Amino acid sequence: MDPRLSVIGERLEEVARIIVVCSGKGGVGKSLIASLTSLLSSRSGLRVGLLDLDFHGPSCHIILGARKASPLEDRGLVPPTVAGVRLMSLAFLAGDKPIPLRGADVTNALLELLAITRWGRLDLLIVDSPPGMGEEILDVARILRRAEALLVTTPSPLSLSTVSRLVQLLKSLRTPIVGVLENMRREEEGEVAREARRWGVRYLGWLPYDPEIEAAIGDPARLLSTQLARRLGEALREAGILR
Amino acid sequence: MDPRLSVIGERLEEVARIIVVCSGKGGVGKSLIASLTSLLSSRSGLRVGLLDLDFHGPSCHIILGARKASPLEDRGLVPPTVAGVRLMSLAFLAGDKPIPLRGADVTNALLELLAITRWGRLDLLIVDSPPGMGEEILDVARILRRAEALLVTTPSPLSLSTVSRLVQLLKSLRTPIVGVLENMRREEEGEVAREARRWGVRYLGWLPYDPEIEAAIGDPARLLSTQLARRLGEALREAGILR
Amino acid sequence: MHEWALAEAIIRCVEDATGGKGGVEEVYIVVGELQSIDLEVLRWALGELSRGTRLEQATFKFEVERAEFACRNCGKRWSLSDASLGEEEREAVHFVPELVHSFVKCPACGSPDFEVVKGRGVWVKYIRLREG
Amino acid sequence: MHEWALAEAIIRCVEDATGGKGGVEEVYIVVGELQSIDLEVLRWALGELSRGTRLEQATFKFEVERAEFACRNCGKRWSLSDASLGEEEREAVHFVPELVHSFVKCPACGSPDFEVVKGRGVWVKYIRLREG
Ligand SMILES: Nc1ncnc2c1ncn2[C@@H]1O[C@H](COP(=O)(O)OP(=O)(O)O)[C@@H](O)[C@H]1O
Ligand SMILES: Nc1ncnc2c1ncn2[C@@H]1O[C@H](COP(=O)(O)OP(=O)(O)O)[C@@H](O)[C@H]1O
Ligand SMILES: [Mg+2]
Ligand SMILES: [Mg+2]
Ligand SMILES: [Mg+2]
Ligand SMILES: [Mg+2]
Ligand code: NI
Ligand code: NI
Ligand SMILES: [Zn+2]
Ligand SMILES: [Zn+2]
Repeated sequence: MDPRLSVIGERLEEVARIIVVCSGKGGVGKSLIASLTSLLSSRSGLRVGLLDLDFHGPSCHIILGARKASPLEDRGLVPPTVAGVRLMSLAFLAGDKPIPLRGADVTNALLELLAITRWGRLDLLIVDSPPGMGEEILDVARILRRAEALLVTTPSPLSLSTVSRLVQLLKSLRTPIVGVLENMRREEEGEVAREARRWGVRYLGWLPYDPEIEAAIGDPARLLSTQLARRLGEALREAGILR
Repeated sequence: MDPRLSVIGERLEEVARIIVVCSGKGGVGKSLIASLTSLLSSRSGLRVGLLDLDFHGPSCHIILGARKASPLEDRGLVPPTVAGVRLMSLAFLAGDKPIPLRGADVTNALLELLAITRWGRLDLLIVDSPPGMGEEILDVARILRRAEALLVTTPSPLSLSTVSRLVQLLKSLRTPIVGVLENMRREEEGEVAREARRWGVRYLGWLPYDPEIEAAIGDPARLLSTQLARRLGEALREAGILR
Repeated sequence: MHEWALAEAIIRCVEDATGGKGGVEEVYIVVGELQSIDLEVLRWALGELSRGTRLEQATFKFEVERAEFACRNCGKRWSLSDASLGEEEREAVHFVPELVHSFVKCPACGSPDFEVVKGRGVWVKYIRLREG
Repeated sequence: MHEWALAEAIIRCVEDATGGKGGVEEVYIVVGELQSIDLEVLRWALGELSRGTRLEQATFKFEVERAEFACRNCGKRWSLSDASLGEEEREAVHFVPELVHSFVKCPACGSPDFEVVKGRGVWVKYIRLREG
């Protein structure tokens, strides 16, 4: 018997809400939005955790400027607090080395992390997910049954095509979808709102392409002061994720 | 015994060169560059194939405007020819449905495709890869031992961090690296050339962010007439991929 | 009929596995139900492709393994007869059995996250060489 | 010592598996070498956490399973003693055994694409209930 499965529920007992930022598509801003959402939540007084499940390309520790942080071993692993956010990432353990895991290894690493991480009391746990519809998505749906999906897309048909597949998948997995955020919009108009209606998913609004973001990466205070953060905050309040 | 492994070499016997477009990071332009490289190769007189291994988010059929194409069953599967490119994609078989494969399924689907696809004589087979460092990368290195990697990154530290992991991985897998392309550069200067030197990887130059690309997706002739295609052609000639 | 391509794979596989060790008497092939292989076509292709090889005199025996699925979400087990595939879907799964995850869902909970426990594709179970 | 967290998992697992069925006599635990668990710490934590539960009187037996690797690239098999991990690396693998793929490479071909055939992590092999 695998003892890890029995303890995961207990580890998340005091976590009020779990939101998985996902898309299926890569490079649409999942990690940036997951990280910014955590920062905004913390600033608005919520106790917030951020779990980076992009094992092959962990980014949240870079965005939050926490390359040097590391978890504390105390009756499990206690995530370091970075700018008010309790952050857990395999990057803390693997450093800059590649983490070449096959699917079955991804499942194992996920189970292990969930079994040993002590989040404590959280109002919100944000989960950043990798692109694709493999183990990370299927296992999160299977193991974290309470998790809700926050979708991210760009206006590109390449992104919409993949997000549309993910919406169908999440429906068959019975994972509730909070809504879809349109990111990096540059044009006046886009198809995303219309597509969202077609999918039966709530359109949460759009975020501009913000040329100041890259320079703010690694600096939480500066990230919070960008136009993007302001716009995201509005959308998250509208979506009922922030108050 | 798995009969598929025995026939894959034969299926690729008349393929002169195999190039895998990869990054580890999503959304950096792998699919666009893989598709444009195929188009440019075909226009310059090469017999070229394009294999879309992003099973969860297939894009090449959309970029090439081949949503309606399908392979022909003739002693195997013969890829449809789209704008001079022999294209194989699971999207031809799954349509717009999600393709939620776990890692072991990805390996199986890859083996099956390689065992039954009849590419015929090709000067160049371009393989478009998904983000991540899971089955698709590990199996391509294991099964297509001749494959060479063409890396794509954006100037963002989020992309560089992941590509740097992939470079280490490819070295340990002994997959030769043709070089790295910097895509979607907007600023005057970037770190990519310097990073490439640190990795010991050839810097193949940079491609601009081209605001006309999105509107050209699905239209090969228009794609070929973009500034991006012109710039990519130069870089590929410089890299010895095109003459 | 891409059965031809599968037959080529089987022939190469038997040749690889038996090295230069003389004639092949029997090849036992397990065929997963999921791939809905046309056994007559496969037999014919194996015959054609065997000509002039060490498999020329070989008998090809087939065993069709029933497909069986197990849901990772709820534990339910079921078989292919419970699933109904349209013609195009069956054709897609015929080429790449993993595409069953695009078309079939757990009859109990609706999840596409199930394991194909048995009956996936083509497998060479054993090869018997000619005596002497 | 995150052994405490693993002990909690073992206790919950035994409780889940045995339902309300009375006292537990013995719990047999397989511990993968890869995770380099401190058995004394684990035993102590199991003792502490058993107090007042149906495991209070249980004996905990441990079996350490040697780690064994098989390269997917070249087929080579090897064991952990052939690999040398630095202290930080060992600590990382202690928490998440899969991270062995970041630090260990096949001694024959250098590939990190190998299978952990045995000796990965913690496993409850069997539970014996008290008679009566
Ligand atoms: N609204 C935005 N404006 C400008 N750049 C953005 C925006 N959203 C994301 N980016 C940038 O786009 C790239 C991809 O974002 P990332 O969060 O890594 O995506 P994902 O996690 O979906 O792969 C990063 O370089 C990020 O800094
Ligand atoms: N040089 C470029 N200029 C403008 N848009 C680009 C450029 N390269 C890629 N894109 C766009 O960026 C997005 C990601 O590209 P894509 O090829 O799908 O990346 P990947 O395959 O790496 O995930 C797509 O919407 C694509 O059209
Ligand atoms: Mg990300
Ligand atoms: Mg792509
Ligand atoms: Mg047919
Ligand atoms: Mg320790
Ligand atoms: Ni056929
Ligand atoms: Ni410990
Ligand atoms: Zn089910
Ligand atoms: Zn090896």
